[in-house]
Amino acid sequence: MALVPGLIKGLKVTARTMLRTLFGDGPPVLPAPSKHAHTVQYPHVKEIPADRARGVIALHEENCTACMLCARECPDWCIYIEGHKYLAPPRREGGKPRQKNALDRFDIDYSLCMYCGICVEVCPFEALFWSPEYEYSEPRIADLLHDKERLGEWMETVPDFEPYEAGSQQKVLKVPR
Amino acid sequence: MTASGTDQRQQLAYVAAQAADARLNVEIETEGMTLNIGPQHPATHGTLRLVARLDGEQVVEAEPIMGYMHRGYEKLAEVRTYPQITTLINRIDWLGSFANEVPFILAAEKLMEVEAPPRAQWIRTALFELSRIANITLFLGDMAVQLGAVTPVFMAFRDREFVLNQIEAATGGRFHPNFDRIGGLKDDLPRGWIEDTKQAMEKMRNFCDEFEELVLGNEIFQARCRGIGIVPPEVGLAYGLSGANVRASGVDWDLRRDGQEALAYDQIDWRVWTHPDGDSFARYWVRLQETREATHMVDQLLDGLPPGPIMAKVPRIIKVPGGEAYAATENPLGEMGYYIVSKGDLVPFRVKIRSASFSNMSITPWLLKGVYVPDIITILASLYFILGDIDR
Amino acid sequence: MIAEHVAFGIIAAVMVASALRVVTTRDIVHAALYLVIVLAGVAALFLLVGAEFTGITQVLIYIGAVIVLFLFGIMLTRSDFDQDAETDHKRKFPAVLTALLLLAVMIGALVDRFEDIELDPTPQTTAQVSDELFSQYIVPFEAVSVLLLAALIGAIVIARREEGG
Amino acid sequence: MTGATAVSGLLAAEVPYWASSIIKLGVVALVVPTAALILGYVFLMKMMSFMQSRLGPMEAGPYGTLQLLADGLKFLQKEDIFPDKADRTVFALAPLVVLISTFLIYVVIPAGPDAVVAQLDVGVFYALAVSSLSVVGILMAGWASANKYALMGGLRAAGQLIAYELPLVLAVMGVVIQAGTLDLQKIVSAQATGEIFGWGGIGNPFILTQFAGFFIFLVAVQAELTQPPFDMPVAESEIVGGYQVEYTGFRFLFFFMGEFGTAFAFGALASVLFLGGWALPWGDLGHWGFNIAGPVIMLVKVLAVSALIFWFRFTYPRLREDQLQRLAWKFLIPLSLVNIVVTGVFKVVL
Amino acid sequence: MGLVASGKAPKPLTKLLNLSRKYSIWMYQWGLACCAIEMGAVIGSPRYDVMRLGVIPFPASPRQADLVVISGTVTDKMVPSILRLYEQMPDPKYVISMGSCANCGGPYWDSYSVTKGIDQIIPVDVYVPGCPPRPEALLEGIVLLQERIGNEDPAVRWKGGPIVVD
Amino acid sequence: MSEFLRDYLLVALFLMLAGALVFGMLGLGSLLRPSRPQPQKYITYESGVDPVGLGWSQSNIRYYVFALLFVMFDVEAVFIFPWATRLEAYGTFGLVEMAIFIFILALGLVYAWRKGVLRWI
Amino acid sequence: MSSTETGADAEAGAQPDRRREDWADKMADALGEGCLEHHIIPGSDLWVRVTRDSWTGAATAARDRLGCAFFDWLSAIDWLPSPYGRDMDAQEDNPEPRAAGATEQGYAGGETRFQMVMRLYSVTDHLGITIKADLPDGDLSIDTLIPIFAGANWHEREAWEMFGIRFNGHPDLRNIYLPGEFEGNPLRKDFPLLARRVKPWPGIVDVELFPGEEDS
Amino acid sequence: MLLNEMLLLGAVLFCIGVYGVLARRNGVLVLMSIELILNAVNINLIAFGAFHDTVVGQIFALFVITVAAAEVGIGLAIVLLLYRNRRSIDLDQVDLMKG
Repeated sequence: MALVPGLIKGLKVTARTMLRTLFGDGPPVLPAPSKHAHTVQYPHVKEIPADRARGVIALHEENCTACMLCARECPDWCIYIEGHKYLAPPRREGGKPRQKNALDRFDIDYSLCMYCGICVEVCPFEALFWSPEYEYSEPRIADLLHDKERLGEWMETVPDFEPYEAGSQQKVLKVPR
Repeated sequence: MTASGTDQRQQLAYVAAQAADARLNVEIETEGMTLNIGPQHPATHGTLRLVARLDGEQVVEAEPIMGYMHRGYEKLAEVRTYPQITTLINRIDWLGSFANEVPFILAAEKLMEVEAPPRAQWIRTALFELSRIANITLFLGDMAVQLGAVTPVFMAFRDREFVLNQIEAATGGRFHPNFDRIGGLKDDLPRGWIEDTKQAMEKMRNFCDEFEELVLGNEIFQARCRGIGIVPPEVGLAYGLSGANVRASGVDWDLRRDGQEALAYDQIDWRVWTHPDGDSFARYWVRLQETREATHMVDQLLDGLPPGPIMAKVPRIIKVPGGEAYAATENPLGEMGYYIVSKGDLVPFRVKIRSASFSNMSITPWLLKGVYVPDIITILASLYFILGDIDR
Repeated sequence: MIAEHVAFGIIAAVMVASALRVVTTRDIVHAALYLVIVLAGVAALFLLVGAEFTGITQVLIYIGAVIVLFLFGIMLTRSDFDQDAETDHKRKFPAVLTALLLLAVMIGALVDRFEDIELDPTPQTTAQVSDELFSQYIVPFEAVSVLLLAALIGAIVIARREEGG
Repeated sequence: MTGATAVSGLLAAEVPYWASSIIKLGVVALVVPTAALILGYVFLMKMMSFMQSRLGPMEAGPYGTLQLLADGLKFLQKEDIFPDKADRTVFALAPLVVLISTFLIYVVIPAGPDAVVAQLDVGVFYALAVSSLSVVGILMAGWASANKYALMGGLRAAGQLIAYELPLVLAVMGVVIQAGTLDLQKIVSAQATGEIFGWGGIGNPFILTQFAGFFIFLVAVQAELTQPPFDMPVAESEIVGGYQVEYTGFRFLFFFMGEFGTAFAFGALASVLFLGGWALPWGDLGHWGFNIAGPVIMLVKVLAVSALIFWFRFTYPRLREDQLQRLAWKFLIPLSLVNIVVTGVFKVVL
Repeated sequence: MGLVASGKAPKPLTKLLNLSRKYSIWMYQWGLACCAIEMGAVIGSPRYDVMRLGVIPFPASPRQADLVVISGTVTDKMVPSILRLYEQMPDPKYVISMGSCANCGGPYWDSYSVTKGIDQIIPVDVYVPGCPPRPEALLEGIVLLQERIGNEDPAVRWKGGPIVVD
Repeated sequence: MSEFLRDYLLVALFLMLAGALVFGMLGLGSLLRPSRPQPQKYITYESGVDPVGLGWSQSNIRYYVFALLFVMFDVEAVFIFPWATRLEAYGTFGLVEMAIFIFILALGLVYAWRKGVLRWI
Repeated sequence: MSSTETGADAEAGAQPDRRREDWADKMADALGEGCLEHHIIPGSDLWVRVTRDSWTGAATAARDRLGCAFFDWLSAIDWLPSPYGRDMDAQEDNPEPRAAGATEQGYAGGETRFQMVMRLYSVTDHLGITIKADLPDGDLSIDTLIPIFAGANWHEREAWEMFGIRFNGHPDLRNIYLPGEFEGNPLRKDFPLLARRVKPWPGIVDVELFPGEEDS
Repeated sequence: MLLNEMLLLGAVLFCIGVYGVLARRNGVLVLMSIELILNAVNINLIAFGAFHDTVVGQIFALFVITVAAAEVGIGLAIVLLLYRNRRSIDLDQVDLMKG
């Protein structure tokens, strides 16, 4: 039976992987698997996801005008907005008081959200941003409904937009802070 | 959280499904032993159910029962706008996420008579191939684990992460990029991405070499796969098999080369792999070669990436003019196509989704007749299906 | 010596009880498992009188092989989960009668002939067995191989008949 | 030296039978679960993980050393389920039979000149006989679960175990011919004092002269443990664990313990039969020190053999039922028969 | 019988039991949809390697499982199976609902064939948001579950109650 | 009690030890574990659907044939063991004896092989 | 790798598509009266509408005369305008059904509400053809394609389940996706999505005009 | 233990076996009863061997075990054949004389 060559090659591959995990690529010194393994030991070490990663949606409340665009475009109907109008003091001295919208409620139901990013994209006022944060599991499903305070807190974790690859004609935008 | 009105319907559906189950069980009750594989079974990649009537260890008749993952895509597409559909259909073949979007966007572009700028086309093609790699890598590991080898699947997951990292860095989603837009792409590539991707491709080539030694060259693996589940080319085509499944039967047909869609495949140098045997081993072999080929393709695509805009002129609110169009691409699983009927609204009038796995799996009753129980696993694994792609 | 007697008593009691269950239980798999106990008891008895090699052989052949054969046979022939319906009472009575009669005769003969002779459990080594076997009993030993061959061929011929029919 | 003499005196002292029995019982009662733990941790958890470039358990105890203890304690708290259709008595007794088979092997395995539970004249024969008991347990489990997967798994397992029992037995025969005894202690000393074609520098570990036997033994052990590439009977991807499918809680853990305990026992058997056991070829075998060094030497050898077994396990896909039967009947058994004859010829001629 | 169930178990003992359950969670691989692949990554990818936390993905049968991660879309056709498999698991058992589909129906909230949330059928201990949640998010859910198991009162759990944290 | 029987008494004790371990652990477990009967808990597991048909059926005759072969060769092995221990004493004569014995049984294996019984399926 | 077909098609974009016209002619030739209409988008696609009776004939002809050995897919279209108004396109919350408007069919015409669509493909010529057939409203049935393309089996079961179209001669016309007791044919336009009608749409709130208009 | 104890035990087992052969109709059970009988014989052989202090008892017991193994092999094969032909292993139903 010509059983030998392929079987031994397989053994070689697994043994090589084990040695690499134990000793790394260098000469065998002390075994240090936690250094050489591919593992990121999650609760102790945390990897930072890519800047564009869609982890959670942050709300920059000052920019929101309660225009409802995001709520309308959301495929899951998981954004709930309530607002009211009020008269803001005039921008210039002696001008007319401006009519503005105040945000009473801005909830995103993360138990329903499909993380498509349409709301962020359609927002014309740069009020919604993606943050790569992902740690918000809850034992109660109701807690997955984030209100506007909670959404606002995510704002701190929003990374700056990255520059583009050569040959691009896109403009790099700025995150309002 | 959801409307409480659905609760009652829930109950009804529950009872109904149980009754259906029971009835089905009576229907297929026969003298021999009936073996249920699934709906929850490690071999079925999720929720396929296979009812096999056995004589000893031999299968007399096997019937796949699906629908355990049926989500009603074609209906949901009729009530969603085009951008909303783009993000929804990511989830049809959940492994080849970006690849799902492309044929839909292409079909919509056909109707709107716009074409994406070259840079967008090249990036599209590169991401398409990346998702192919991410997808097939898992197949390569998974088939090995179905055949009992535990290690390959870990290696597959390990190296797949490099590709997913790149997909995420570009699109923001590991699985569901929602990156393709009618007329172009959502965004351009971030700086440094090309370099990183090339490194990842190097790793993937390494991975392919490793798998050739660990799995493909293994005599036990060959003994399990060779001559098992042979698909003759004409039978395969009549059942609508596509992709690597027919290429493994010697049909030299690849929509990337032979299709007429606006992607950059005709501007790079690559080859279509075929294998004359048509058995499970051939399918594995072809997919492994295609993975390696795809890494070379990505390298070329990134090298030759033309500068320029990534979005054609498209109105902000998309209304697709009336008409019908079908666009299909060579997805990791096979031909995936969308037949869009539009009446000029915000939403399509009808979307027919031609998913590869549905047709690929329809051959199983034919293929499983007379095989032995352990070979069921080999054949199912080698046909490579994704439940979402079958049930939609 | 007391210990051996106690051990014998326990083993014998268990064996007789299990043997009775073998022939009376309705579930045939249970019968096979009771048979395991009887066979193990026999092996223990062999060890008790110093027949070491045969005792272990008893375990290897009977429990490790013959019982497996029985279990396969049962699993190949049982057609449903229900217990075997042995409703035929009319044969039980004569059977019991025969068995008891036989027992009475044998007990009579044994008690009559053999008195309380203490058995000396001198262990008999494998080497002794081997020497005896390969000198005195070499012909039966070779005959055994022919017997096994014949049984093997016979069983294969029988089992394979009408294969696929 | 006084300490050493004290120890030697202690070891040489005539311990009353009952006391030594209790000690031995206690030691083995500890050894079997510990062996299962060690093998489970070192190989199943760590070696497998390293082969897959990951770490394995890390959180339970330092480097996850307490993982399996946690598992054990957790399984104690799991509900005990008897399926409705199961044959309760048989279902409950099946793990016991498997575990008995495991425990009984340990009786004859020597770890030092006196560190053995019972030195039987038929040692290796006995070990093989009791190891075949587990087939009955597995068939019981498969049958009593009243579950298709379990029954298929049970039948497959039984078919496989008996098919590989033979090469196992026949492979040992070469060693027995060379050593001229069934007694494991004497086999150890035969290796320590033996010579290879007149050269006695390292004794005669039978792996050198009985390499074919060792190879067959290893393959057969792999199959007896139902490990890949011979794990068709418990194939997760088709019959979901085979005969164990309906077992919950500690009953399941008994199978697990049986599997790993047997792996350890077979590893020990392999090192006794082929690697020279607890002895080193350069020492005085009767020296009391071997009672302390012996177990350590044994442990090293057992771990080496197990590493080999588990290395195969984590590398190979599984053979199909027909292929593994073919391997046993058409390759291993004829090979081992030839091995017996060849060894016999050498023994008689030399 | 039932020392723990009666609630009379001494505190250190329950603490120890909690610890053992916390670090030994055998996870039934219940892949349903997209999330199944991310769950697969958690199990299979050396980068995440859930075995570190003591979550062992060995059992193929629910009989040996402690934890089931409902990862993905639950359809009405699937519901009876899920319920049955859940009930076939021996107590004490834990459920993590992974991803929007399992939490609430997610992208298919308006579909005619999708169940709107697994919590209508079986009790859920931890909800992990995401579509699909990245593997770290599931890890976070598992860590959260472990924390809660470590502090729970077994007597309540033994009677089928929810996790009660002291 | 003789040394010989003492050894086997130990074997018996080990047998009981296994039993004690099993029952002890299960007894300990019964103090700790919950018991919560649910209607579906006791249904046979079959990938989550109703168990179809009977729990088992006639299996392949092959199992039997292989078990039979096994029994025959097991018996053979039993005879080889004593021979192997004493081969030195028997010399060529013993070797020839056993060669004949093995040869005759190997005929059985060859017969089975030729008849195609060794093809599992 | 550049293929000649793609190049030719790119050129053919502007001109009449000779190869597809040739195919259409062949179909008309093979089916005669059965072939009703055809529609060609040059360089893109070909539609042929046949009568219900020539449905299997069209499949055979496409396979044998055009070389379409590859069975791509089969489905149906319900041409009824959605009676559920604009709530179906998720722009307004309007659960009231509206009166059905006039039906209008797509390429290659049509007369009835339900239309069968099938797509076949030639892996040697790399061309596809879409074949349509009308189904009369009173009798939603058509001959099965299984004898010609074995792969039609599941597609026909799907169409049966989704539209309620009966396939004469189909051996196993059962639900393929949904539980057996499911009522209705989901892909018919008059099948409502309940959840969508029950849940209040969060997109209606009277706050402001479209932003950006306030300053002007 | 005493010689006659052993012999008595053998006699009891023998009779139980005889009862099984006579009373049971299930072919496999009949074979099992025959095993009981053969084991009873073995007990006697071993007992007498020990009594006479010779290993011949063991050797004959070995031969009996061998014969028993062969007998079970053939017997079960016949039972299997009966089962295949008649779907039953009830020996009453397969009375060859009745045809």
